[in-house]
Amino acid sequence: MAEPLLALRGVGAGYGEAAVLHDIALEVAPGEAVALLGRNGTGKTTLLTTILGAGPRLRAGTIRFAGRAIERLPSERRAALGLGWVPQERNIFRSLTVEENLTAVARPGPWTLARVFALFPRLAERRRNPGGALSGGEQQMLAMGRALMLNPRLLLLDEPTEGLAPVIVQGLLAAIARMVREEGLAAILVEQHARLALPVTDRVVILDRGRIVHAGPSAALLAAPEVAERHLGLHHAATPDP
Amino acid sequence: MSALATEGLTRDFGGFRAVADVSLALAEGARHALIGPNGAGKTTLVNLLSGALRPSAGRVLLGGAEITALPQHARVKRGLARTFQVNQLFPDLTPEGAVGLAVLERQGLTGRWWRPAAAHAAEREEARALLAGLRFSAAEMRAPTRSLPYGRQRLLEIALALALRPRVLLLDEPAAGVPPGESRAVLEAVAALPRSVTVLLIEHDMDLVFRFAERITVLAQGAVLAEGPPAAIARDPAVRAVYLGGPAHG
Amino acid sequence: MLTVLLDGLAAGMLLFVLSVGLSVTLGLMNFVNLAHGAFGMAGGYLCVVLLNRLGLPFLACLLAAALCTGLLGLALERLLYRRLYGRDHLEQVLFSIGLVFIAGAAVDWLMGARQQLITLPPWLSGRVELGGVGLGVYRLFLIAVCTGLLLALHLGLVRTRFGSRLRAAVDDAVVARGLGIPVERLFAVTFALGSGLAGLGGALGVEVLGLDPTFPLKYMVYFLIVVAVGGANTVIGPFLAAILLGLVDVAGKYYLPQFGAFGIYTAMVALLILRPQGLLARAAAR
Amino acid sequence: MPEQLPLLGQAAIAALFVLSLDLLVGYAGVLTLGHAAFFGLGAYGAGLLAQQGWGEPLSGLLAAALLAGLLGLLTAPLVLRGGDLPALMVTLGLSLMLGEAANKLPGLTGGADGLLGVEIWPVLGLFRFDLHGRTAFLYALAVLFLLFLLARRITASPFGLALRGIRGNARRMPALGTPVRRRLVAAYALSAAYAGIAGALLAQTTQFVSLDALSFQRSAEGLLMLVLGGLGALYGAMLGAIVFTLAHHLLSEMSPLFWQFWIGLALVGLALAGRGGLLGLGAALLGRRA
Amino acid sequence: APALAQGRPARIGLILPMTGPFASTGRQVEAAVRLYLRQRGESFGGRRLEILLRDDTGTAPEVTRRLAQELVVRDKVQALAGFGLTPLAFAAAPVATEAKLPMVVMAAATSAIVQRSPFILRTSFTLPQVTAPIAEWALRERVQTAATLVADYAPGLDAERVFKARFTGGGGRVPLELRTPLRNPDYAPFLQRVRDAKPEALFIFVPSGEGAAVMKQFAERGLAEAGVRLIGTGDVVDDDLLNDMGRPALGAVTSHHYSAAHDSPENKAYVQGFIAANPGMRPNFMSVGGWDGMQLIAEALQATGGGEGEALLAAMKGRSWTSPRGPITIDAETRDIVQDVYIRRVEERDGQLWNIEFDRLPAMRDPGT
Ligand SMILES: Nc1ncnc2c1ncn2[C@@H]1O[C@H](COP(=O)(O)OP(=O)(O)OP(=O)(O)O)[C@@H](O)[C@H]1O
Ligand SMILES: Nc1ncnc2c1ncn2[C@@H]1O[C@H](COP(=O)(O)OP(=O)(O)OP(=O)(O)O)[C@@H](O)[C@H]1O
Ligand SMILES: [Mg+2]
Ligand SMILES: [Mg+2]
Repeated sequence: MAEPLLALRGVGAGYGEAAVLHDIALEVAPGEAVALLGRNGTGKTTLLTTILGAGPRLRAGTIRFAGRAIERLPSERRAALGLGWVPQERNIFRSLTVEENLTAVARPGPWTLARVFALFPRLAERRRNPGGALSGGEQQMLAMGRALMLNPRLLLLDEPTEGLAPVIVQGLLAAIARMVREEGLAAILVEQHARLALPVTDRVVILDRGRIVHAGPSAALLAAPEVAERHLGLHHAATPDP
Repeated sequence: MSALATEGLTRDFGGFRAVADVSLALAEGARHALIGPNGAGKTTLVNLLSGALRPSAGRVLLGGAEITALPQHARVKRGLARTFQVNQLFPDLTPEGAVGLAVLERQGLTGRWWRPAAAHAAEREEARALLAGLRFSAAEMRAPTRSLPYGRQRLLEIALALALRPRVLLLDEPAAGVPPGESRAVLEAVAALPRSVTVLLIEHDMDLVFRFAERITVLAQGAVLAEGPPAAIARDPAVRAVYLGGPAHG
Repeated sequence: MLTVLLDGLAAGMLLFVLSVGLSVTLGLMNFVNLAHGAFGMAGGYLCVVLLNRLGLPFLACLLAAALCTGLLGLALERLLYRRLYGRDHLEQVLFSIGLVFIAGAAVDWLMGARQQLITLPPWLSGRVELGGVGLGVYRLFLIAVCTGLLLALHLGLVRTRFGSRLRAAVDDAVVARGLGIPVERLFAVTFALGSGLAGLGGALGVEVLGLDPTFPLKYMVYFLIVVAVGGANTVIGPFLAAILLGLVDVAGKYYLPQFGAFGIYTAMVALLILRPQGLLARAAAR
Repeated sequence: MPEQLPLLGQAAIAALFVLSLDLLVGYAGVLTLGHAAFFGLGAYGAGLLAQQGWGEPLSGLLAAALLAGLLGLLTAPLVLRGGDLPALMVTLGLSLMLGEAANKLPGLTGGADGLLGVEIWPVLGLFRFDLHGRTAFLYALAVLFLLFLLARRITASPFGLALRGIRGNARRMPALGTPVRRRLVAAYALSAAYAGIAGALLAQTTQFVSLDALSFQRSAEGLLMLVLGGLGALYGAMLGAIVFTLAHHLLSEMSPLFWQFWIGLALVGLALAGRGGLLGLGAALLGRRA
Repeated sequence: APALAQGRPARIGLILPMTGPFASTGRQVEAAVRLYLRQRGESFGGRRLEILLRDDTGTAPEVTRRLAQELVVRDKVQALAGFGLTPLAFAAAPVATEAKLPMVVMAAATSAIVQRSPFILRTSFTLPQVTAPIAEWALRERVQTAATLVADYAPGLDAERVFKARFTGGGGRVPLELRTPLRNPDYAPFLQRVRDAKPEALFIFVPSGEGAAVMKQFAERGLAEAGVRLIGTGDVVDDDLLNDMGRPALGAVTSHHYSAAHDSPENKAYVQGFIAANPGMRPNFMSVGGWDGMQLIAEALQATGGGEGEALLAAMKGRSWTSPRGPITIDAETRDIVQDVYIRRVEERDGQLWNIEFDRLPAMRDPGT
């Protein structure tokens, strides 16, 4: 089997003295989408930022990406190797306009300004607005578009649908599924709503208190709501909409 | 008489009209939802209602009295509280301290210079009880806010507003970032507030909206697109086209 | 009347040249570098030594002053400054004031406490008559240099991808790095640029302002005024601010000399109260 | 130690001045580069009062506090309009204007020569200001101590908590119903009154006032001492003032020409080493040992 | 108790601005003080002179006062000396009075200083003393209108007042009086005013160090071509900086009590010694204040056999000697200096610029206010 795009082995990480992640092993193949689920505060965001090297301190383990050990690289080098990131709190560059937010991070590839604007027409309308004066949902779109402008091989998506209107969510998830299927993009998708994440991903990983407690095909979890219930808590059923 | 009403409320940013001639009325005790596409002007409207922004035109009435010219803090004193779509918290204070501050403020004590805040035991106790009701653990109540996970911070955002015991409560996407189980519980708690409290909810999670709201207003491009009971809104083709998409909800 | 106008313009230009380095470090990088004047002083002393002791041509001295202080800035950035990015502004104040003290004492030890003076080459001294209005050649030279700098910086720094990447890095360094922006390199280059500009300003200023070890403290207030009134994220703003303040100052001294320095202070306070975010900032949303 | 009393007296005055800055900068989060305006106003107020024949020290302090507090009330709205940088520069501008005004009114202030003929009566009618600086020291120390207690009380009150809230997130506070501006104006006036008292103490203990009391250097040095000690803890303010004053004194005695070098080195080192100034550094060291 | 004092060193507390904007004043005075001890020996009247140097940074009166207090109380000095600026001297005056110690003002130049304490003596100069002669010289040169431009602080105002009084008293007219802020001095607009007013002469007083900037602007504005003559007190053409001012300074006529070019054997030795000990510096008018201050203290110690306090003070009053600047006396009554004041012109000699003296007003006192 070909080498996975991303491989974590025995990864432990945390902030200062506090350990948040323990002994994480995770692989993502090229063109594969993985859903990352878990209760509040179990370390989903920490896992993504550990992969990126942006924030938490790596305490143990190795991270390989695109055939290289990256755990010692500064995060901008990791990004340059093909990681695209949508941070949970969006972190739009406030003093840059919408367009500058996109062009500032751009790298050559299929995703261009025009294509991002086609995906999110609302952004095109507000292209000269300062990033700090966008609505919450517009910021979310911009964060997504910004990650795409890096033309990454692996997208790290931290709750990218939060605050988006339902039509947009449907469109975005469809677009992610399409990118994965048709353009060979890989993705790790953190979501609060399992019912949104599972249909568009191949595999699912559930974290609890910093450990992986479940890993398997998304379709299987979709079919076994009681498993999801056990790990994600009451009312968190993976049942699709009525 | 409406608990909160607007007349021809309008707000421009430069040449861009974010809120256009919105007239809205919330009945006393209403459980009202405000939905609409991203950038429709919902948050801007909340900012106008709460006094964080001044309208370019139009009026805001609270319990029949005009408050258009009142500053933000004075509106709070009259019973109008809000939460923020993007957390506005005190990173260095603990949840207990922050909610305690809100309680002290509600009682009009933050102008007092002499008696130590720590000596106001009743207020502190009230803060703890409120947080415990939102399932904060004792340890979480005493940790600096900055170290809490995002989901908890979202809850604290609501706790701060609840501590003000408002008569009208404006919630701007309170469930975003909170897992479905908890957000449902939170909204049930909000819905269970006494009927003297009027609630306006902004939310993109249609499950929550249709479960919670008795009446829904849809905003699009700054203007009211539709208003009515949930069932009617869910069927409205215009709303489906610009906002709901997909199969019908409700 | 016209002379006062031109003098004001020239004074403003000098103010701009002296401060533009700070609008790069403070305005663009958001680092409260009160040691800006120390780099200016370094440039000034370099210019004096090269000109008076080694007899190099004036333009070469200017260039050397800018280059050397730029390199000095780069070295200090790599060694010290970068440890203070993202820290509290007040800690940056503590740090950079410390540097000013060190620099002042070091220069005093090397060069003494006395005023340093230079003699301009003949082609830059004296005055010319333009349509009945006399103006010093050096002031015209300042106006020219300054206009060039302004255009170069505006087109080459602020309105480019370099500029937006820099502002992105300042807005949120962690996220900028996570999105592939080489924040450290960007900051190092920019800081070197800011220091180099300070050095150039210092060298250009010797002739008009003189130079002694108190230079960084003596003019700190003026640098800060220009950047504060001008606003962040632009060089046009500080430019306009400098010109405006130069005009007010000169006109005040000419027409109302009995009011001393009130003019410039009043102008600053009034401008800041009317436009707290800087001359060019759109009125804050309210 | 008794030979060092003049120095210690001035350290106590500096501590009071920095305490006033801490109330404003450390608690309310309002930056200022012009606090010397209040210090100087207090100094000239108390000085003029004494020069005009009323040399009673305690009432002089009170008058200075009122005068400076009033100026604080009047100027606060101008200062509180913008963000950090505008606040810094507006305060600076106002203090420079006041300094210039004092310079331009030699009839009242003595101009650049300073205010002469300041005669202060014995403290409480009992203790004359002596050459050894004993009375001056004890007097300044007592005032500092009382005002420190008061400041501690105020910062622990709901008002103090509200200030911390404003400093933490000024956008949230109005949504909690806090009249942010009114609180900040009160804090500003309070801090101004404190600074005025510090200035009056200086005028009374040196029986002389000069333009230096209003100078930018004084504002900047105060801020430096505050950051050196550590913000928002009152102790830090006093620690910073005392350490800076003593270090300045010792270094400049050992090396009158190049003491600035050593001070600069210490400042740079401290800024690089620690978060939270001396207080933070001390806490970190203690914490490591524990 | 001279017997007790015998043998113990006599300590002198020297308070000067060694850093800050007036540091060069402090450096000049200190250099002269050290030179004096090196050239004249360290023991006088059986006591070794010990100098305790303190930096007052030139701006903070309370620091000066505290330093004076400490020197008196802790270090038990026999005299205070130095004092670069008027307000700082004022602040220290009560300390001298209370401690009954001589206070030798070596630099500050406002008239009123010696009146602040019966223990103050001055070895520098007063601004009125050196200003009056240039006003009179200008009248003799048939200058009828003169503008004034002075730095806006006490010495500047002294100079302005005296010049105007003398000049108008002698029939001249002062059509324009300008005061420049001490900070932020861009002289261009002021000089433009002068140019537009077209007086026959411009009287200038600015603190030493600022002179060059004025000279340059004076030349750049073409005031000389417009027929304005530059006159002033010697501060403008500070000997230490004169060489670097270059051509614009040539021809400036000033009045002052000291020129490094003063033609006397005492001065030759002084200048040589000074330059040898302080390469790159040339002694200026501040330095002679330091030199003569030491002479005053040394002679008084010698005369009293190592006396202290009021005895020492008494021995200082009325003393006369030949200084590098020429003959001087410390008036017994006023404790102020009486000295010759010279009219000088900047000229080039051997590739260097000097203030060449060409006229002399003997035994000038402070003309008072
Ligand atoms: N900057 C930080 N400093 C200290 N602790 C932190 C920090 N950020 C997160 N933590 C802690 O790390 C743990 C994991 O947080 P993380 O944000 O990764 O969780 P999450 O699964 O993304 O939660 P959520 O669903 O709320 O986004 C939490 O206990 C949190 O308190
Ligand atoms: N200060 C401002 N300056 C310029 N435009 C602004 C400003 N604030 C908001 N806008 C614009 O106004 C529009 C409405 O914003 P608002 O935040 O009210 O939308 P919203 O309905 O809350 O959207 P969302 O559901 O995404 O939160 C947006 O297009 C936004 O870009
Ligand atoms: Mg998360
Ligand atoms: Mg919104």
